[in-house]
Amino acid sequence: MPKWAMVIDLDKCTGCGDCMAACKVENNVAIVSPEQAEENRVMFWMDMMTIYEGEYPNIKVTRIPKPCYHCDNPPCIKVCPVHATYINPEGLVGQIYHRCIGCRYCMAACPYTAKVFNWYEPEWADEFKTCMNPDVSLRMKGVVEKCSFCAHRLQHVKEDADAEDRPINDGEYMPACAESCPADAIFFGDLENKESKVYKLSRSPRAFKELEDLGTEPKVIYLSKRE
Amino acid sequence: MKFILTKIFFFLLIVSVTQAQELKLPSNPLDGRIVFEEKGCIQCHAIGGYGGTVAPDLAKDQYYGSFLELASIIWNHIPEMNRKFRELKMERPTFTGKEMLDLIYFIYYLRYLGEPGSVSNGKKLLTEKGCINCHKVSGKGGDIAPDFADLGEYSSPLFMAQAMWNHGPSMLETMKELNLKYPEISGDEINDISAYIRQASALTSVDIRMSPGNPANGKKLFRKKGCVNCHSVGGEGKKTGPNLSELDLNESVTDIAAQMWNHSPAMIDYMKEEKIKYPMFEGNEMADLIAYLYFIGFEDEPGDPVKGRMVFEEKGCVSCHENGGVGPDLSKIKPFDSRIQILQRMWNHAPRMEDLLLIRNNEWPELSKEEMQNLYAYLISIIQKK
Amino acid sequence: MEEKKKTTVDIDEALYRPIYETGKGFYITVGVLLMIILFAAFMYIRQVYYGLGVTGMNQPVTWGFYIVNFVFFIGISHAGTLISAILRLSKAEWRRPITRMAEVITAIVLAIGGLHPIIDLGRPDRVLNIFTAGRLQSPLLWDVTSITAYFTASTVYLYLPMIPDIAKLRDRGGKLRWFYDFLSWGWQGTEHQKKVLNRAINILMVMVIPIAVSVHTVISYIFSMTLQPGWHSTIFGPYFVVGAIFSGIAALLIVMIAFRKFFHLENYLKLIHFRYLSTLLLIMSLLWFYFTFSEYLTGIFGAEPHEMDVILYKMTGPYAIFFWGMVICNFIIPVIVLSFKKFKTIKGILFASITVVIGMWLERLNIVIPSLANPRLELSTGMYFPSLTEWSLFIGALAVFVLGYVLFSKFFPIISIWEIEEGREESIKEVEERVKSYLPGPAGTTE
Amino acid sequence: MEIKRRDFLKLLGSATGAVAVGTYGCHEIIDVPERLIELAKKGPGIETWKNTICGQCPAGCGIKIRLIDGIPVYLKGNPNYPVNRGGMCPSGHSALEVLFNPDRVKEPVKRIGLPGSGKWEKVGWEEALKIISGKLKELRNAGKTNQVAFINGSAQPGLMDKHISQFMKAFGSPNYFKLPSISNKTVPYKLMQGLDQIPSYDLLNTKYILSFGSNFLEEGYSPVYYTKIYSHLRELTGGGRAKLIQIDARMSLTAANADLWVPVKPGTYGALALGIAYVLIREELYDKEFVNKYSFGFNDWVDKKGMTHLGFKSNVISNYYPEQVSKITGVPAETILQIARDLGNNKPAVVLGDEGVVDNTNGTFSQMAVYSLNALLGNFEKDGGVYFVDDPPLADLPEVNEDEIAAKGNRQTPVAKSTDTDYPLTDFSIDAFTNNVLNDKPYPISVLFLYKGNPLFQSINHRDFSEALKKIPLVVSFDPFVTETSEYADLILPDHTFLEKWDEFYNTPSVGFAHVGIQQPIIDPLYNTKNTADVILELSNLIGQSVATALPFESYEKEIRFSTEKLYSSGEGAIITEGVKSSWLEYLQQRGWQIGRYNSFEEFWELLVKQGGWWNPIRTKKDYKDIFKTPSGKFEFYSQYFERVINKLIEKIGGESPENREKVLHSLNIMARGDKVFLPHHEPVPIDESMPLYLVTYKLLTNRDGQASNQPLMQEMFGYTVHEHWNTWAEINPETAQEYKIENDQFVWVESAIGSIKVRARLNPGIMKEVVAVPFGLGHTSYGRYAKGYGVNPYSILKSKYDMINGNQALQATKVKISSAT
Amino acid sequence: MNGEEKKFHDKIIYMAQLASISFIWIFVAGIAVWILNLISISVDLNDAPGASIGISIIAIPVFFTLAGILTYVFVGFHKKNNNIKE
Repeated sequence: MPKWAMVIDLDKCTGCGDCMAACKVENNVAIVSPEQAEENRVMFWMDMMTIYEGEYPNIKVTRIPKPCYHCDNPPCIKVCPVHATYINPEGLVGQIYHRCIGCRYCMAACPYTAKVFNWYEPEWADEFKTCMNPDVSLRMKGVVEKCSFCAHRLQHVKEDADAEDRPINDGEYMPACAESCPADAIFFGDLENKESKVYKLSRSPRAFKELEDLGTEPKVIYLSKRE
Repeated sequence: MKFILTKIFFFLLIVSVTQAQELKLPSNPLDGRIVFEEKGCIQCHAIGGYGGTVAPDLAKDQYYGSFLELASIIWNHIPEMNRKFRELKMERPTFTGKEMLDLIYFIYYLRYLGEPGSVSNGKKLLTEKGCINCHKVSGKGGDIAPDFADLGEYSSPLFMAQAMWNHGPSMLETMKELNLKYPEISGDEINDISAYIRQASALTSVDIRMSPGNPANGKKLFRKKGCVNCHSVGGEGKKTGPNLSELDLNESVTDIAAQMWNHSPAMIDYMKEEKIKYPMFEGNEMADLIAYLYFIGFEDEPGDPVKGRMVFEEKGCVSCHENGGVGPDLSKIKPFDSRIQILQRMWNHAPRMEDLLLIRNNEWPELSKEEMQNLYAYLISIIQKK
Repeated sequence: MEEKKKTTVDIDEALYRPIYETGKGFYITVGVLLMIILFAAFMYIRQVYYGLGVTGMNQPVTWGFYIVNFVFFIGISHAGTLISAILRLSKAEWRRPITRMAEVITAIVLAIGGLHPIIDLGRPDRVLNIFTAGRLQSPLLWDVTSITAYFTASTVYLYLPMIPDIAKLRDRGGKLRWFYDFLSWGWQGTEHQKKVLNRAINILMVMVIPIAVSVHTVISYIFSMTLQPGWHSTIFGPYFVVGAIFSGIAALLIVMIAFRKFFHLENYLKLIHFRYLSTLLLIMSLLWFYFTFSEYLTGIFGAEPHEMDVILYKMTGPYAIFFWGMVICNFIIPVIVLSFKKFKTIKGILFASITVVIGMWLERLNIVIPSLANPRLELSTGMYFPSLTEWSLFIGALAVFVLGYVLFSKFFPIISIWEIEEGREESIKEVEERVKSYLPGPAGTTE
Repeated sequence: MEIKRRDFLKLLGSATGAVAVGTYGCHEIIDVPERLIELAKKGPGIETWKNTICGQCPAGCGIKIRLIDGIPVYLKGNPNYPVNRGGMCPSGHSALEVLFNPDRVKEPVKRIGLPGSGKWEKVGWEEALKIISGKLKELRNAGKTNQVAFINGSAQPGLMDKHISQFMKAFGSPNYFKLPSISNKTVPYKLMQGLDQIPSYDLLNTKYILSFGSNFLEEGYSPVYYTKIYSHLRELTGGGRAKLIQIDARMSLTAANADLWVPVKPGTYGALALGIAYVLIREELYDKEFVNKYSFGFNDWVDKKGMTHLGFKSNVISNYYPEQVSKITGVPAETILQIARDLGNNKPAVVLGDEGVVDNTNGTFSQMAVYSLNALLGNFEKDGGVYFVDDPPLADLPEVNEDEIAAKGNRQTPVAKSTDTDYPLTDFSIDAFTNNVLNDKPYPISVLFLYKGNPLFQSINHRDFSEALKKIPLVVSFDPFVTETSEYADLILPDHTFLEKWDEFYNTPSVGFAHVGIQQPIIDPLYNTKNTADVILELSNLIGQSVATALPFESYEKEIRFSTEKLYSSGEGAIITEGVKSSWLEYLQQRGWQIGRYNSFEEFWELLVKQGGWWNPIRTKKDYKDIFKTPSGKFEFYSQYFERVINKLIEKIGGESPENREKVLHSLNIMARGDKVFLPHHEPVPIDESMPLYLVTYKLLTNRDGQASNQPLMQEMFGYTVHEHWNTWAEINPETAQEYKIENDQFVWVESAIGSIKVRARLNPGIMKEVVAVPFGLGHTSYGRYAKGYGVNPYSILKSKYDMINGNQALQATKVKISSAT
Repeated sequence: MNGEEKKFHDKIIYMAQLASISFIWIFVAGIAVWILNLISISVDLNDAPGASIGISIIAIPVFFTLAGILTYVFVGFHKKNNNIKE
């Protein structure tokens, strides 16, 4: 059984924000109104953290793209009262929007603040509704949503692979962010496959995970010589 | 009590100050080799072909002059050296006083070690100089003196020089009997001859070599062997023989040995007249003595503090090192423990000084030997004033 | 049979009066409360219609007033059952006039508190999902279970001791006879019935104390089961229980003083009751301080960076005013007021109790929000400003509580009449015997 | 209803299932577009991919559009397109929001109210074209063809540029201008090297990149191209990795990724560059061979008349020693020394200069100073150096047979050229244009065409430019949206958005190889719009005569075909396909082979359209004589060309005399005198000393030219780095903020001599203490529901200052003060 | 209120009381069934069933005890009542 994981090379990442945009377009993530945005209710499945270090003028800036970390031991699924968030055998942590009751316990429990909530009904201009990605269901008000590692793409890839009776190739299943990263800083693949790029990079001495000591075992691994 | 303590303090201070005037003779100048390698000098400067090619080879039979002359050479090429350091991404070494001293001794000492001799020339020389008339080499030659082939121990030039010195009186006698001309030889010739003998000798396995001389020990020998009774060095000693300070003895060991050889007939005669015992050398003594003689040239002549002040002003030192300039006020710095510190401190502060000069569009102040001497005298005077 | 009852009742006529006499004040109070509640209901319906966006919650601060109030109300609920059960169990005779009041607080406030998580839901229409697809592993469902159990137990515990009084009301006749008839469960006051009732109450007393303690522990689990700094703490269980009892006593005192004033119960609720209870309050205040101190001491001593972020946010950051307000309200004021006899008047006690209730609410606020507002990762700290919706639902909840109390006192005596009677008739003798039994007997007797 | 885990997985995971869930899930709550429901009912749609070129910015990245049943739903980078190689930038991803934007102009309209009133009346295409062609014919008959002006707001070189230029030439007007004018920025290269082109830098082979204000990861000509290169550089970990040093007033995205950020005062980049040159010269780190053999004016030199002229070296040595430079720039002397030494000791090293350097009144000289460092390092035509890319072998449009009227019109001075002595080296100065239009100098403008861009919003002198627009009797805009500028238009003939139209682009400036990108319609036009190129063809046909013959094409698509025919016949390069690597291509080409086999042009064309482009990565190194087109045939530290220009200007106002020279230099804002004028030097920026802080405006990847403001995604992401959405903010150093008692997140007034704006303050240690930085992009007063009224436009408080030599807007020459606004 | 009516009234009241007692049982049983259902789901999904079972071990007996006490009281009251009447 594959174990899907993401490696983000922070040395290569410039922080251009394309992953954020790609994700929003691919996953039909709603754009909240400006007033809502002002109240910290924007929805980015892929967010960007900025860290400033040092004293002027010797400032170092690190920008860290932050998707859902798809922990192997996810604190969010432990607390969900209705099985609305789950981890599947391939390690993807999913969210079932039509089952979620909106208690936001998973958001409170997530140490990475990776989840977002539909505070209002998502709205689009009629024209924009035309170009929604049909592979991804639209969310409704009052439910929690988050990065799915573009799980719908996995389905397509699986179908293709099944049809051709072959295993999934390394790099065949790519979330939107990894696919379009201009810096080629995001890698995606199967951690169980020792040949995969992701496996090799995860063994790099530069590899680290956010808040590793919490024991959540995130499957998003960062590479950086800094830190 | 307090009075005594202050007295002791002042005594110590005076001792240290006077000590700063003179450099102690090294007991093993080759210690500097370690510094030379560890600090990475060897990566650019080769010694006789061993080492980097970026900078000049230090052992190509060059003479680097007295201490302050060496200091001036090093000082003047600091900017260029720094540039190379940056270009080659090397770390610029800094030195402690001890390291700097070792290094300087080492560089100075290099010439003493001499150059390898030429075998063919040696063979020719043996004939030319007439040695072959008495000594036998590879079965040819006279029978009067010992066969060189049995004397493998002469393979080292210095050992040979020592042996020659030691058998000088007896040889001189024999030669007078046979009415032979005393052969004058040069240092290179000793090298060549010993190289030839080494090759021709049957006993190549008994390859006896001498260790490079210990100048400090040499100084003791100079007194012990009685040289001081005739020769003076730096005003010390009798003036019967030549003043050794006035001779140019900054030559390789064999050159000095050759000079000794050449003047030995006159000396032997004089000694006979005055009934002085002819000094014999054994072991490493000859090497040590010659090393001492070699190091006589290391001392500088004293400079003129007044001219030094002029150098201090002309070269622009005054703009930074006085009246609250960027650099430290030199009249307030810690006095030198030893003379080497002038070079050590100048070396170590050079990059900062280089940067500041560059930033302010100033040139690097180059100092000639005389300027260096005078400057040194001036610095000592202002530092001692305190 | 009826006549016999009537004669004995007259002494405690003051306790029946509120049930049979309805003044203008009652209607005005109920009217005002209903309006508040209606407005709150309107705001809630609006929230359901538009979504949780109408509240002030936002992305890092995903929980706000609703969860704060949930914890707060459940905490208040400890007033009752726990206190009355402990007092009953320890046969403290002075308990007789106050147990019912305490129990009523529990029942009403528990119902209100229990509703708060549902108010907080983004999709209340899907609340039944917890029945079809619930996860008992989630601390939230532990809450559901334990609150249901506690609510059931405390309602039963309120109801059983009320049966004799309901029978009295039934026997007095008048309005709603069928209602009292139904509720009195055929109580005739026979010895057997008394025995059965006492036995049942005794079993309940024993049961209800662990349930009450566990409920608040479980509430604390909502927080301490997560990994969040400021929440992930083992001390939270007892800390919450202590806080709950603390706020419960304060709430009880407020209610007692209110009823004493409005129902003129000075004869029943004497200064001695307040003295005893306020001493208990003082002890709880000290205990609370001890727990708070330990909680923050461990945090500060360990100085884990994320933990420190939260602590600094509370102590020196935007929440400093709430944090230090909490310390003043919960510790400094009650200790000063309750330690000196001079201040320990009814007014003083009322003041201290009100500050304690406010302080405990601030404590809940201090627990819930700063931890959420300080994400561990390098994101900006959040801030939370409750909207009108949250304020009106908060006030609505308080109004429901007052209304519930007013209505209860309209239908049932607020002081347990039969227990007072029992006290008068039997206790003096019983206590004398009991006290004798505590004391060492004549030499040589062994038992 | 027992749902087991595996069941939900199926529901969530499967594509068809997801659609079902999606529609199920939201059916009850929101009304899903009918079309989507239909689609969902039909089951999975038919997925197709089409390649085209992104039109969000002039970078020209290749994109792949995913279409489901013919409706575009997603787009990603074209992995084979050489510029971006599958990479994208955020604004590229919101391209569909352009296509489906609800605020598009859906048919040609005529303004009936005052400008800005938003009152428009429908007008058919025919009628609109009749109005325009009528007016054009009238002008032509009157021999006033020069009264027509055309402003093209796209900086991307492509066929459209040639197309318009062909039309204007045939019509007989010299007034064709491009607004973000590349030619303005090439002036320094023209002066020193004689080439009118933006250079490319071989960053991949370099070891040390010294970037003067060049925010190439964010504001560069192609950020994605540079991001790819940057990430490649980072891959080479360890000693071999190139170092990036960013010199900038604020911590831009590039600076954030640099190994070292060196804050410098705005307007002093040139001085810093010369300070570095000083160290290179003093430390003898420059390329002596190149400087001695192939440069002019390095040492003092004697001209034919026997006069000694100042050389670059003496000028630098005596005036730009680090202590002095440090005073000017605020950069510590030690830092200057260190950078210079690293630069000289890490060869090959390359020096870039842009944005901060050129966007100031002294931009030309600063850029010359920066560029002279490349000469000192001998970087031309070297691995890891500077080079210029050849144009691709595209067919030129047929030679224009100017008739008499046209020839006469073309001889007139362009209206955007100053009639005075200012702006001697520019094709288009918006300042000169505005002034000349307002003063009818040298002649009035009767018709103005506006294509792409939004000059009013993007330029700094809003008031005068809008007055000028008002003055022109007929303004025709081709905007697909109503922008601030097209508010003033009399007619809007909506263009297709770039996903609906044909176009051809080539050679994005500074990208290091020749390439051609084909933009093709991926969906039929949604509304009654027309490709402007086709409209121009129609217009030329309507005007007839020689104008019609100059553009003998049925449609623009045919024209593109025509131009690519030479691409096919030249046999150079290759259509981008998988696996075409430059090394392989070179291998083949060296042996006389061509990659790809096409039996006919038709086949070539089909593949070209399908793949989206063509490129030629091979470039033979050129001789120095081919790249130095200067009077001396060498790289000129001392610009003889500039000397000639100045002398010409002096001639123009009455011949050589000290007064006239003084007058010319004064009008060009040059403070230096003597030989220094023609040497790279630091020209102090005339700033308002009464104000304490510099205002620096900068552009963000999400909205590089303010044109993405009508896309909600980009509005939301606008300040993603600081979590600021739909809003403008001001970056302030915490120490400065403390001085002015300003706290993070509070509102402040940023006030210049021109006006003031209210923005939220964001304290940021990554900015100079003397600087306030406000991002450009928001603050629209028009441009649709998503743009209007959000944020502020910092350009509105910029002083109307220009680089008087090349006409570039001086975006960093304004000083401001800040005060709390709460 | 005559005897007949009173008897009828008492009967109704008694039935209502019985109903309420049964309701308590239904409620309690419902909770038990619900909890068991959740346990079965968690066992099915292998989603930490231990925790669920732990909770249920405490929760179910508590509810049953409560219901038991109520029934005990009710039954206790009525038993003696009947005796007196007879």
